[in-house]
Amino acid sequence: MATAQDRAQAPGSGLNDDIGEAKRLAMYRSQLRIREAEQRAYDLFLQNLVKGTSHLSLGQEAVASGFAEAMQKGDLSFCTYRGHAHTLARCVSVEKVLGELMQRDNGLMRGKGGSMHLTSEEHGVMGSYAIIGAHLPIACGAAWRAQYKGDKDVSVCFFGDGTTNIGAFHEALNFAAIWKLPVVFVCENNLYMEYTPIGDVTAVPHPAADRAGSYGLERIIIDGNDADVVYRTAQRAFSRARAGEGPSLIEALTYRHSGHSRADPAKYRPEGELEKWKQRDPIKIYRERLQQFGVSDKVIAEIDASVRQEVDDATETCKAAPMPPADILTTDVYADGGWAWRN
Amino acid sequence: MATAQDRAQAPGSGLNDDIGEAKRLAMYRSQLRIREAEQRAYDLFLQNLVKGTSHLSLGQEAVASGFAEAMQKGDLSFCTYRGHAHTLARCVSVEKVLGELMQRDNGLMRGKGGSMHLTSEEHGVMGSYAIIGAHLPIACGAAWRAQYKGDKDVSVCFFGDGTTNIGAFHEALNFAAIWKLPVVFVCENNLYMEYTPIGDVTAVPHPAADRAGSYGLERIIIDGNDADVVYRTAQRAFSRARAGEGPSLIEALTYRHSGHSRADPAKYRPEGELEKWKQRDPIKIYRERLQQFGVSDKVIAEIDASVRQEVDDATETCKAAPMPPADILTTDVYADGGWAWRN
Amino acid sequence: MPEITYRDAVIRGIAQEMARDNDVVFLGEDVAKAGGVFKATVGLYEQFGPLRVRDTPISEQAILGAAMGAAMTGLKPIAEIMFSDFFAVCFDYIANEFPKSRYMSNGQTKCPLVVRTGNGAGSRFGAQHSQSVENWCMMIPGLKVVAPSSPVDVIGLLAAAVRDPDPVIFLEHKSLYATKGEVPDGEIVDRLGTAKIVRPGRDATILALALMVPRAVEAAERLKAEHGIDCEVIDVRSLVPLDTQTILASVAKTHRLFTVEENPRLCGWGAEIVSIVADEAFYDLDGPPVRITTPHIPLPAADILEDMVLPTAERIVETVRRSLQS
Amino acid sequence: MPEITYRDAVIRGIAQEMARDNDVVFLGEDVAKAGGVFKATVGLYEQFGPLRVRDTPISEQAILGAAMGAAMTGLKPIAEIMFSDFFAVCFDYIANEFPKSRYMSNGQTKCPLVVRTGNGAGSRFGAQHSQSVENWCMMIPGLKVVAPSSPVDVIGLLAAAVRDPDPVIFLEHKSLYATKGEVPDGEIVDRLGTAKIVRPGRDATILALALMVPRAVEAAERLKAEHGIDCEVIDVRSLVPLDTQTILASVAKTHRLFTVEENPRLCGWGAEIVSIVADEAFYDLDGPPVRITTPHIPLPAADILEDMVLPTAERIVETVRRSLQS
Ligand SMILES: Cc1ncc(C[n+]2csc(CCOP(=O)(O)OP(=O)(O)O)c2C)c(N)n1
Ligand SMILES: Cc1ncc(C[n+]2csc(CCOP(=O)(O)OP(=O)(O)O)c2C)c(N)n1
Ligand SMILES: [Mg+2]
Ligand SMILES: [Mg+2]
Repeated sequence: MATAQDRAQAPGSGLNDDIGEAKRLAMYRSQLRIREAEQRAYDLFLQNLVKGTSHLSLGQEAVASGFAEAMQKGDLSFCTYRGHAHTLARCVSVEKVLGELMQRDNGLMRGKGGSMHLTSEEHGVMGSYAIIGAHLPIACGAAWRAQYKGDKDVSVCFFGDGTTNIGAFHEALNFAAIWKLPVVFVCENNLYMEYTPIGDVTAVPHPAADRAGSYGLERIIIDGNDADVVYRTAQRAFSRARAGEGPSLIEALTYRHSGHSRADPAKYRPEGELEKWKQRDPIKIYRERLQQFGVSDKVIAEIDASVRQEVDDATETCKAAPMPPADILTTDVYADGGWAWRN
Repeated sequence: MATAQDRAQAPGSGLNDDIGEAKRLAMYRSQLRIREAEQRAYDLFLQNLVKGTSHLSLGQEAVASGFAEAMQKGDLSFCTYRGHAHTLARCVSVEKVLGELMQRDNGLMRGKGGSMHLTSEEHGVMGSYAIIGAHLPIACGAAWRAQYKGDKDVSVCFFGDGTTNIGAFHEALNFAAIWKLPVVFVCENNLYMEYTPIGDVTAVPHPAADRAGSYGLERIIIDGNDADVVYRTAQRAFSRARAGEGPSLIEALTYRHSGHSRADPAKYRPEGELEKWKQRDPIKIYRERLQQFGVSDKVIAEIDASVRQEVDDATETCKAAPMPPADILTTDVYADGGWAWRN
Repeated sequence: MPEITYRDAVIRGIAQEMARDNDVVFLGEDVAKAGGVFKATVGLYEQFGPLRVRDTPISEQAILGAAMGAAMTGLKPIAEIMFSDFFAVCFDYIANEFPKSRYMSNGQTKCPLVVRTGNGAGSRFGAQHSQSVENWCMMIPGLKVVAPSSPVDVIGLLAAAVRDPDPVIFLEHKSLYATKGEVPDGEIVDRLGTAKIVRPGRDATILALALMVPRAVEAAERLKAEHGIDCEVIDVRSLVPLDTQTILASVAKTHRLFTVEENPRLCGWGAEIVSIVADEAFYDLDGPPVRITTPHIPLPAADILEDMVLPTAERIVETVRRSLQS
Repeated sequence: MPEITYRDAVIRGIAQEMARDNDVVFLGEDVAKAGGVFKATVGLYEQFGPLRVRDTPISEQAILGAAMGAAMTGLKPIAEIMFSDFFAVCFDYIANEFPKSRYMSNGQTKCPLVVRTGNGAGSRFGAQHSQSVENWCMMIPGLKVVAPSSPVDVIGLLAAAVRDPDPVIFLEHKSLYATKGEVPDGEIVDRLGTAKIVRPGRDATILALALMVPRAVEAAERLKAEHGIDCEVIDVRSLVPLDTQTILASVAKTHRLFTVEENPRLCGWGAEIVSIVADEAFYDLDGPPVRITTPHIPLPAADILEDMVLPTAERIVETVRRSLQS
């Protein structure tokens, strides 16, 4: 968890006004949209309408929104199975996300990928990866392409605290560092790898930041529940990357309000932990931030209403959407559109 | 390479007399035995009598001998394909090693394993592993057994600088640290991963030591060409391990005089590098050390002669040894001694 | 006889062996305090304590490597890899280390361990959490490979695997965890390398594994009832060692062979057995041996799509009927 | 026509494609400045420079992951994995990432890359550096898998692989690097998915791949000269896509099938093709289809032992003769 000292290190206190109202309203809307869509996904799961598994980011919205807001067109997101938030934050429609979770034909991948593999290349969402660690090297590759082509886009790779203990993490970090790749690694430290407290299985208190030195990188720990802090940190890392100064590794401290995946009641939490973190709910923090900066309750209420409307509309559309048709079963295995492995 | 400061950090200067003559004579003999056996392996390769590949430790003898001398019966060695030295250092006969390299029936594994897989469990040599990084987790497992059983033996795992960039390194180090396993990881930094300078592919100057912090471990860099320094470092690490204080990671600076494997002329070396390191030849250093401590030239000459005799005798025995018989081809795939995968 | 679930059979099998032998230890991700993501190890931590039932980091290579090192030196570890798809991140141990160490060392190195894993489709998890990877293991010389279809087989084969002196890959089917079956009281120990005739018949032999076994049985009942075709259904259970005697004897009797596989089509265990039969029992066959498999595609997530790709009783009935009536 | 080695054909193939297309980049361990451990990439660094020909750390997952990320976003990477045995340390990319991303994303994600690797035995390297792993790849839906046997095929198939929009596993045989063959001047581009009849014949079909091709040809010559048996030898070349038309047509003509595989026995490509033929051409067969394989054991290091396990011309001759004369 963030010590007072760690927090002090975070760039920007959230009170000066380098961000501006438009960005702030966008980040508020973005976080709320994630919150409402994720909550809806959970409700639909209880109604047996969301199938398979799903991993919600309730409580972790500020990381997704803060980073997405700092990204430019062309910047690429690489997500995990816990990827709804990052997908929505890049402006993919709620309908397409819920449709995929409900395994309908209107889903982002027409039901072929499912909740753990959300992908929308037109929005820069280059896939959600369900094998822990796999996407860190992949993000390096995309960054290599940008470097090779002289493009200025950045690859941003999101993963959890538990992911820092798998081999691919280490290989990717070293690789990115020696090739000075424009990639930003974002560890969302939500204190748990599934049901096991991260401290039980990690040799250092800060699973990502305390390893930055192994790759010649700066140790960065931020408050992941404050979208302004996240946004400023992202901007700094992106500037470095675009300037050819190489990768960054950022550890954002946050917490998931829901269980690990849809069926997890999260009984392993120590008493009071959830409540404590809910006091630092990113939406709550950010609504107060807007108020501090003089945004009227009416403007906030309008955003709230319009987000709810989008989610409600998306829900209805998805409920009415058809199931995927049989004929897509064998399409797109190969680039020719089919699956023929023989003549 | 070792800075003056790094050297100063090394435990023991090699001049005080905590080691004693018996140990010193043993370490001298051990190093020379490796030197002569490896040189012979090379000569036999030129005569086309050593087949397959082989990876010599010429120039790296002090690491093997210093560690082996500090080991007790029951301590376990886990080696790489560059494992002749560590196998010989645990007192496996030269004949058995050369026999395996010559793929004869008198070889350590009767030719079934080859140069890269030397194993002699009765000597505590728990295998030589040819897939980079694989044996680090395996050494953890053996150490886990000792911990579980309350045994006091230590697992010692040798590997190269290049091995620090593969995922298994990271997983093993974290695992050993959190379980406080009695395992000692020894990185023989010989400056090269095959033909590529380690600095070209590694984000930190000291590939092992600069990563120790990622696992909550002490940063240890030693002169790997001085057997006394190696011995003292080993003892300290073994005591820690036996006392239940967990793993150590040691980076021993050294250099291989030969190419990476048998066919490599090592043209990638900068001019003068080999010569410079040959001035710090571990055998030369140690012969001088014996002399400093008043060991007579006669005693040294006797050791030299007896080592040469052992290697000469082993060579002749191996040359005369039969090839492995066809009937061992399918033995020992399974524990029942056979290979039946069906009834 | 009391009925228990396949999931509870896993717990009982592990507990039986841990109670019997102190050298049996168990490790994996979220297996101890949390009781496993499939709840198939609930209570073991409480029963056997933190030294014998251990949670690990997300480090599959460390899990299998540690299991191997412990096995080499005297323990009998059971390692869990949560989903069999994750074999791909620790495949070096499965393909290069466990199965080769004894041979390369000319018999010096032992490796008595069990890797348990959740295998197979049906949970709408998509392409990276639903695979049937039994052929990834069967193709590697030096392993043993087991896949039980019922609670009683889970216990008996798990006990046999733990007591076996070689590395055993133990594939539990995720879609079977909730299924029930009769299990006698007391210790249960089965034998690796034995197939089971679960339904005798005369007209055709149907081989199946794991989740495909109940489907093959259902198909056989319908083939009998609806088409008068009397199929012998064999639960292969153990891919290595493979009980070719039972299989060849059945084909010698029925003269027709069908295999029902969940793994994708190419190079599956069906291909291996068909090839053995085609070579060794060619003249026993009255018609082409036929494989019924999942098509050679990644698995889709959507329920409606996933249900289309796995072999069903319906597809088995149709395939057998058409082949025998043509 | 000029003769070049298989090794030089690799260099020429890569150079041809890199010269043609700036998006082709190449990475691997010791491949750039050192020219590769098999000297199969010598000169590429000098010719194409440090931005396009790159040395990597010993990080096989990073190599393949980076290749994939680059491929997804517009480059056409060629990645080298030094020995095919090391596929086991990066198998997640081969089994779970490359081949599934297009499907899971409903066609959004592309993955046009080539993984080159040194495959096969004969160098006395022992069990962890000698394997033939073509079946590890063939069994995974979504990959393409190629294994050339001659210099001209190396260039042509490598070019086809680089230009192919899908992930291609390109298996070079280590024991063929020093062999020579005629290669025409100028650009060479072949087609994936095409087998080659390298010796026509009427009495039996022998399928072979890579190092087994010259052995099968030698066996066929001896079978003809010594036993009057006229075999058709087909170089399968491409396991995926598989040219079943050429194979089935040959069996329809010869009525007998033999496969010669270097991979260990269980679940190899031989099993797959035998199963296809047994199913689809059962009534064309005049006798059992027979697989000639390496036994299902880890590979021994010693020359004398290694030479005993791989299929030889001698063993092919004996197997075919005995089968046809029984
Ligand atoms: C290689 C691999 N091992 C295990 C899993 C199972 N698994 C899925 S999520 C998860 C926990 C990941 O924790 P963390 O990285 O902290 O991410 P979070 O879920 O907290 O966002 C595990 C172990 C997996 N998907 N892949
Ligand atoms: C997974 C894997 N990748 C690559 C190789 C090929 N290889 C063998 S030795 C070696 C270099 C190892 O360098 P280092 O760890 O420094 O050990 P050294 O050889 O210097 O003792 C490489 C790349 C391998 N054996 N295994
Ligand atoms: Mg987490
Ligand atoms: Mg080295």
